[in-house]
Amino acid sequence: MVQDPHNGTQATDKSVEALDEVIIRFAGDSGDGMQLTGSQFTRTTALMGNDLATFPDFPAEIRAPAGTLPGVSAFQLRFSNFDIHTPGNQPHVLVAMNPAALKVHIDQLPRDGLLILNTAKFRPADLKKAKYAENPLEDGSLDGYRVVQVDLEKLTHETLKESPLDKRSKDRCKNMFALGMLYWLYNRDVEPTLKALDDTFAKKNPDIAEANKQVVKAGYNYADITGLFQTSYTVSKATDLPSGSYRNIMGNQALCLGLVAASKKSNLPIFLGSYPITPASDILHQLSGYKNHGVITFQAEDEIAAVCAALGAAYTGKIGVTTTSGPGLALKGEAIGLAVMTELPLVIINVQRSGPSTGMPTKTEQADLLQAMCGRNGESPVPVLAATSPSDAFATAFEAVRIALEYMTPVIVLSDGAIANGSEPWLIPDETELPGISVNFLPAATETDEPFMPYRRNPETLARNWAIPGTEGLQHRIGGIEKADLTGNISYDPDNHEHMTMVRENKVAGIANSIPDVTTVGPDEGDVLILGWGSTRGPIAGAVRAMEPSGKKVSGCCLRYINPFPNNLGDLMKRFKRVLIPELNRGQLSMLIRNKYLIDATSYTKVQGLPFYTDELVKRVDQILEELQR
Amino acid sequence: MVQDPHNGTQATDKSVEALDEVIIRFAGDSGDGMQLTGSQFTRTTALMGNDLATFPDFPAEIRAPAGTLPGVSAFQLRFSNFDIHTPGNQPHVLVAMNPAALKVHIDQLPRDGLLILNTAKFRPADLKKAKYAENPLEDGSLDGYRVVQVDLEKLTHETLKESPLDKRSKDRCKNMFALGMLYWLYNRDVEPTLKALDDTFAKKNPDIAEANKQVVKAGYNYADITGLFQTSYTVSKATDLPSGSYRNIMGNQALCLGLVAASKKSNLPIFLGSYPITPASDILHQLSGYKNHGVITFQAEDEIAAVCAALGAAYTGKIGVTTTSGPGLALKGEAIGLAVMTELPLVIINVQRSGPSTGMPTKTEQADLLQAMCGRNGESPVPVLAATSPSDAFATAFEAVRIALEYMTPVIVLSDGAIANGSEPWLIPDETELPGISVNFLPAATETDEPFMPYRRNPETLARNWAIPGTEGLQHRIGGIEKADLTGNISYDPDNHEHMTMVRENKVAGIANSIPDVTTVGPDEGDVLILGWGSTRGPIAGAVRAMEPSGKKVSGCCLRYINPFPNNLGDLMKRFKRVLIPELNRGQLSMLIRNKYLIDATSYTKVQGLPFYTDELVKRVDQILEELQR
Amino acid sequence: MTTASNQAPLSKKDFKSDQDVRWCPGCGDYGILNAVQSAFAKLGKNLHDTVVISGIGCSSRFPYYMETFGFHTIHGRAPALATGVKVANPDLDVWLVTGDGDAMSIGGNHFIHLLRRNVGIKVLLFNNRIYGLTKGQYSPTSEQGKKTKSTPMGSIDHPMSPVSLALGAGATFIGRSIDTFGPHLENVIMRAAAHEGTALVEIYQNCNIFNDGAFDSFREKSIRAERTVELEHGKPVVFGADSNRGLRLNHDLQPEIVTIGENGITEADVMVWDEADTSPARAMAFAAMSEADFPVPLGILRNTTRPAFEKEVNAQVQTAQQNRGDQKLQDLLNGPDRYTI
Amino acid sequence: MTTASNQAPLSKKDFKSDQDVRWCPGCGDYGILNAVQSAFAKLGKNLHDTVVISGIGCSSRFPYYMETFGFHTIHGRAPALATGVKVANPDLDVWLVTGDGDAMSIGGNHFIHLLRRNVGIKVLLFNNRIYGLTKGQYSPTSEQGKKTKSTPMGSIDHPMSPVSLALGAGATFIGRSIDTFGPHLENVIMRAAAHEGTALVEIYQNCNIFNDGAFDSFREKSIRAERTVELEHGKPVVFGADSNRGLRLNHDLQPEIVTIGENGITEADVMVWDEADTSPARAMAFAAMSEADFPVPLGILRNTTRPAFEKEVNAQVQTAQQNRGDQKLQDLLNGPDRYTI
Ligand SMILES: Cc1ncc(C[n+]2csc(CCOP(=O)(O)OP(=O)(O)O)c2C)c(N)n1
Ligand SMILES: Cc1ncc(C[n+]2csc(CCOP(=O)(O)OP(=O)(O)O)c2C)c(N)n1
Ligand code: SF4
Ligand code: SF4
Ligand SMILES: [Mg+2]
Ligand SMILES: [Mg+2]
Repeated sequence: MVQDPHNGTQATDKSVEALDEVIIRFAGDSGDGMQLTGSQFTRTTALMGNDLATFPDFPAEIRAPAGTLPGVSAFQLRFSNFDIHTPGNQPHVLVAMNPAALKVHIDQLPRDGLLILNTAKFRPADLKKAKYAENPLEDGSLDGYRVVQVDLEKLTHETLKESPLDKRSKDRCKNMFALGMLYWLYNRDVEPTLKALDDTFAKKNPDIAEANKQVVKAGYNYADITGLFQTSYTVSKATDLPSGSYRNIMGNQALCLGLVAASKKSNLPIFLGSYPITPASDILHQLSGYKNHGVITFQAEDEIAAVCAALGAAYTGKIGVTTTSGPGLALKGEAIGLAVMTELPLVIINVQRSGPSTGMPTKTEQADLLQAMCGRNGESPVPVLAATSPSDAFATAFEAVRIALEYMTPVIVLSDGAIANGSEPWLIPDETELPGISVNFLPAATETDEPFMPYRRNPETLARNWAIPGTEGLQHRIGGIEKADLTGNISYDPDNHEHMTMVRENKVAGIANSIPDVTTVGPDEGDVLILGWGSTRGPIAGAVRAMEPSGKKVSGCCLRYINPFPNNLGDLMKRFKRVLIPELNRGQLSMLIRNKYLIDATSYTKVQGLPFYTDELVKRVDQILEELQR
Repeated sequence: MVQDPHNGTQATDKSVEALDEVIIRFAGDSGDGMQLTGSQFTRTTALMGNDLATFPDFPAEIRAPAGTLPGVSAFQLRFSNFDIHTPGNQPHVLVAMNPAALKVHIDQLPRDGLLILNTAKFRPADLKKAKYAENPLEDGSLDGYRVVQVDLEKLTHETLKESPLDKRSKDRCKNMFALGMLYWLYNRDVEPTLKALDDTFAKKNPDIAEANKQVVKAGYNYADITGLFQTSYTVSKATDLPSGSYRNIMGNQALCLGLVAASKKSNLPIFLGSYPITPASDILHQLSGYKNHGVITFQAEDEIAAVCAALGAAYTGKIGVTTTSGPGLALKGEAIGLAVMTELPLVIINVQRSGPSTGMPTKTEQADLLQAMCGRNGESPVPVLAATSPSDAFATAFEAVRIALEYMTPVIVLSDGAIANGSEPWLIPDETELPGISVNFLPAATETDEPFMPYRRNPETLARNWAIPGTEGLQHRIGGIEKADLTGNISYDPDNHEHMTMVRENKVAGIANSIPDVTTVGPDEGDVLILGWGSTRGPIAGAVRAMEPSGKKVSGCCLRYINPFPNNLGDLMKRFKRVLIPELNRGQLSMLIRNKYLIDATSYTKVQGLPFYTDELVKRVDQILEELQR
Repeated sequence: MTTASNQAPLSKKDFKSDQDVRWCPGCGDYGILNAVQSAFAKLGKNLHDTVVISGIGCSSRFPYYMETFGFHTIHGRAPALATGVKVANPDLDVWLVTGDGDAMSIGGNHFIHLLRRNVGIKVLLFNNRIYGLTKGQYSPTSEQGKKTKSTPMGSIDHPMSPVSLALGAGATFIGRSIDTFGPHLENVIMRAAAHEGTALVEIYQNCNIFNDGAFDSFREKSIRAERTVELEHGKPVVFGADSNRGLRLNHDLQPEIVTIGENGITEADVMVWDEADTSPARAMAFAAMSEADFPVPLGILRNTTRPAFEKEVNAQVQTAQQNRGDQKLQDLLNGPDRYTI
Repeated sequence: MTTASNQAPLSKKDFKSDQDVRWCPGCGDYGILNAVQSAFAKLGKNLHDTVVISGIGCSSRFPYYMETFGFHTIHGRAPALATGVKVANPDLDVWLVTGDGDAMSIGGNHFIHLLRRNVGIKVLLFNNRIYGLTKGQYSPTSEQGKKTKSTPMGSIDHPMSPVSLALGAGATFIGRSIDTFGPHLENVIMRAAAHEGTALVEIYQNCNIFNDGAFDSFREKSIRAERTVELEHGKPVVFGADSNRGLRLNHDLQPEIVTIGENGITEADVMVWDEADTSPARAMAFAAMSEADFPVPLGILRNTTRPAFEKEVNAQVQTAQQNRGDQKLQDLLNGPDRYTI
């Protein structure tokens, strides 16, 4: 299924070839608008019905000095006519807006790849900033690539001769010229972009809207007229996706929608307490735009205040949510412990980034799993879920709310930088088919009722009563000191402490009965099971699919539920000779699995701030298959 | 060796019996001075050369309302003529100063035990406060105990007829009457207590000193003259302890001395940043009295400021130390991550208490091990040590400083409530025999030196250079963002990140080469190895010793070094059929062992805010031995 | 909201919970508990709409003793948690009990942000100038040079004044009273209850175990008139048994004590207290007066108006719902760029 | 301590590190970096005794660009870490760079405790009234109603004034300047350097990406004279192109603008600035003035004397060592109750 692109099936029209998939990487200066260019191409491509996956990669600096290596911002898009799982590794096309972008990314373009260069930015000063001693356009170092040189600045300015914009504003349109060219090259529809430009700018600044639109079209026409590319390509609609309504969605967006959907389905408003931090801030931004859905957002003074405020809101009967990234989760540990002890529902979303400490804030990693499991004092069990892709973040958030409310417990949701900012098509669920979440606040107590017990439990879920302030007769006191069973009074009784410790543990363990069994990509028995969690789903599925044709007995499986594990996980693993656990950390899921199932799982780790590539997994599995044969 | 006391060998003097060991529990109101009474008996007993172990058990309230059950404060002391490991479980003698104390503790006195009651406090009002419906002195519920009733108040007041003190102050002396009686009963020397009373009170308030002294003596004489007890007992010097100079020491004290000793041996002053929290506060108190040893103590505004200030001090070339308990450790996670990234030495002492959340602050537990290992964002390896007894806290603190300085790393030391406030005799080390700790600050750089690299490492330890501010030519910048190898500049390079992650991991793993192999109580092979960490050492040693005579093949082993594990641990465990891991948590060491060694270790947990008792372990081992025979 | 509808008004006793009060005998906290229960009864509050939230400390045991809803949270974080409670349900009557360590030390940041936001929460700060629960270390409000377990040679830190800090943070209401001044304390609490935004009440509280007599220099009945000054809105700032001594600010804005009837001074020369000053400067001048050289100001130091945070937050939500409240979940899920396969 | 002994004094260029400066083109941070380097050179500082410590934020990248010792710590905690540095080695010259989010939001507690303790650290607070590094959310100093990514309907929180908060916390030195006011800024920095305790310098800094023009209403050259007022110790508080307008406080301690020469007003009616006021009231009155209605006060708002924390801490250690410094480690280990077996 995976094919060398640009060598695809010859289409009927002499100049048009059909491809199965394409990977494009846009790279330029932070100020060059690469993220915008990439998302426009993505949106257009989604609307055309392809499957796709994206990977934005931007610097920590807001605007690093123009033209420098740390200032390079990139956006990779992979689109296809079949079901894909990752944004891919090596691109087929690299658009480099300046020498710095070229230098940072050229290594990953295969030798026959298409390289589109903006020659306007290859002046000596630009080369120096990018630390090129020689001009790569001239020193032969680009030999073998299919290089297309365009002076984007000159062409943009020519296009905008008549525009009233100043020089700087005109300059800023050059990314649209490149976008137009690529639209021609891949036979994309220009209309959605023209409309989007109108929507974004027409009101605020019609001149800018107009200029951008002109330049996109000019880029398209330029490619068409000049015959710069010998051939243009098409990638037809993805056919093996389930049919239905789709939209392209980023992980942070999907999380927000999942929360709001759970809010509607439980009839409880969301209260978000948050403190901005990369790469989680966009959740705060997005939810603060959902006030019309009853969402309250509170930008707190710090992470501790954020989680405490969310817990306070939960106490009053709202869905308390807090969002953060690793360093913020480290700060929230004590307060999460309070939520464990007071058994209040709370959703803690941690969008992981590279650590330790400040680490590499804009890079992805999965190294907060054990922090989520153990990062609190005392025995403090908390359910842990992980979104396995940008679109899966919807269901993960929804499930987290369900579990929190049904079990009266804080729940930690792990996402990561790659999911947060990556995107893929999402089969939009039908609102009416989403499960309801039932919430029962204890009603007002009348004189004749049996005595009210705040720590009386639902015998099935072990969830305690939710008795919210404002309800007559339910006055009670809770807090962080150990609670007596039933009454919830302070207790230092040794047996009570052991009992309550076990109740809290069993309550979380019991959630296993409310979650689906884990399923596999490929057969549910064989030689090697690739077991992952969270965002490794894409590469795992990709690797299994890639190895399928060869008849290797390799299956994949990726956990959304980590604490507790799905009930069938132990049995499933036993049906494979070897379990391989790839993680973007130093073996954290591996530790949990080895401890619980005492299986000699093989840990495969990558700690580079980057996702796994499919071929890395394939290679590792091949090694194991070889070992198994020995 | 362990014998029923009060049935001991008949001594020559008709009225004196020799015993091998005695367990006394003093229990009374928070205001009754039970902790003081207990420590006086302990001190006297230490000076008389017995082995001993103590277990104080006091309420969270400062002064809970007098006479109530939550206000009961207790102090247990076990002393012996042989090497003991725990303060024991059931006492031989219970001194109950009021009905509440009786009610809380009577269940643990064996039926033939000696019960000394203060009858002055068994008035109806007292009984009501203790929630006694009937007077236990009259309802036969104390039948079978050897009850000795004394009106301590009356006797005390009689003794103090002449004293100028007011009634309340006289009342307060009654604990000394009980102490005097017990001194007679166990043939203890009264002198050290008389001297201590002088030392404490004579200057501030000579009348109080005088009154207390009179009352101790009166209690002694009262027991002597009235023949209240048929027999008195002796416990001779412990003979199987190594000979040398001893003192009785509490865990928190020993930690402080270990830190100061390491300071002298490394020639670097201690900087303690701390925020008060039970049961760690006494470390702050004690170290603030060591200013003459160059110790700086800084009571910070919170736990985060405390650890950050200590890290700042470490940056300048001091020994940075921070002390806390579980909830405080949860708050320090982010800053410890900064210490990991900047590779600065730092000692973090966590005196564990019952959790989660506020939990039961005055009760012990071992449930912060995984928090110490994993409670930070990202891959953030930190060495973890645990004190295995009050006196072992000295060596543990010393070792923590050594490792921090030699490896340029934060080190977490775990202690717990039972160690902190418990005490035992300590074989005082000879200052000159303590190992030196060598520290090499990088010297000032001259123009001709090779370029200074803050992240250049000692190839053996992987410790980076310590280049302290104020040194000419060594200016450099550090921080929480990933560091480039050698230069320490900011780096987002994927391979560098992986490299540095491995360096940090390997550095900590390499510490295994600088620590001693773990040793066993009992042979180093057999049927069952009881493997513990921290304060379970006492009960484990006790259990092994108790089972020795029966010929069971049971050995014990208790870890002071948990990350990394001692090199020989894996092999050792393999030489036993079964490994039993008792922990005051829900299986945290067990998780680390099972993951690392893939051994089906049996976890045995107790989460009651209490230490293990020897007989609990014996029972569990017996079950396993039975299973092994099946 | 705070009065039960068809029920007889509650008595002070109704506000007592069934839990045994466990402060040390003689602790100033008892008097405060008493004053709060009495004030709540007088205010006609009901039990189930009232929430008492605290941090950690002796003082923070308070909620257990109130027959209302109660949340004993974690050290220093009560202002943040209470903000969540009040914003999520503005109909609740939220009271926060905290200590000088809880509020000024670990919780300092949440404290100042609560005040600047002006969330409608009433804060009772039990200032005993010591850490009680952890057995007697100095606190941020302890006087300099204080010898405690952690400062055997005396504390070095300059003390923090909760009132000054609150002024700096933009507090809209600040009152001050003393544990043993029952009716006065009750009155200040009732004034706080009437305030719309955050109302801070600093209460000097004697810890008879670890800091006994901390306020003796002005708390005792015999010297109260000379050593304290009651700030009454619109009235001259006078004190003394004969109310013949007054305070004013000199040209350098330094406070001065004057005696009415001496040196030609009349009541007109004494400063008239204005609790509603736009500028916090006057209150600041009084808060910063030396306790040794001046009478201690009690009563209402500041009382100004700013909209309560929780109201504005919820108003935005309401506006958004009025404007775009008809958006269906399905429409939200669909988004603007839906396509079909 | 801050002057290298036998070396030629360093030039401004010597304080530049080899790292590329990576703020956005046009960011106000460049101007501040320049002023600091220039001030350091003028002060004759050396490189190796100087430590620049920061939290997290755009501003907190500062240490990388200085050829001194530098520590880029974690968000909000720099004051605590710097306190450890300064107390552990008082000979070091410690500078702290922080942002309005770093210092006023997550770091608020450490900030106020640094000021009350008066640790000898110089604090440069880059106030751009926005979170720069996290791409543009409102900060505690943002004006109310600000529309940002996290407040699409406008922010609700009342802004915090760093100067007011610092006064409330007991700050001994407070200065204020603006990123583009090179020589003025340099001078304020040099004044801060000369202060013995904690010196806070608030610097209004333009973030041209997320909050461009935040200070345009008084920063621009053409209006600077009318819209700012320089506070000079011992001089009347006048402003305006002709220095003929002045400020004074009315009877209610509200600031008033008067015009000299009009309505019989002379220079004598204008307030004379006293940066060394015992009471913080006057500075508070000025700090709380409305930015829209009054000129913005710049220069030295407060400069009083209290012993520096680190000196007192180390003095206690020295005293203890003088008194009991001869205690041998062995004696300490032995303790008073040694016995032999
Ligand atoms: C995170 C955390 N740190 C420290 C403590 C220990 N602690 C409990 S109360 C307290 C201070 C109490 O002082 P204050 O707030 O003045 O209350 P008081 O007891 O004097 O009423 C401290 C330090 C804790 N419980 N949690
Ligand atoms: C613990 C933690 N929380 C949140 C963040 C994310 N963060 C980084 S800088 C910043 C605020 C920056 O604002 P400011 O201090 O004003 O600095 P500026 O960028 O405006 O100079 C935030 C919220 C973080 N790095 N660490
Ligand atoms: S220790 Fe002090 S503050 Fe705490 S209960 Fe006792 S007297 Fe009150
Ligand atoms: S985002 Fe703003 S504050 Fe940050 S570097 Fe850019 S202009 Fe400066
Ligand atoms: Mg206090
Ligand atoms: Mg800012």
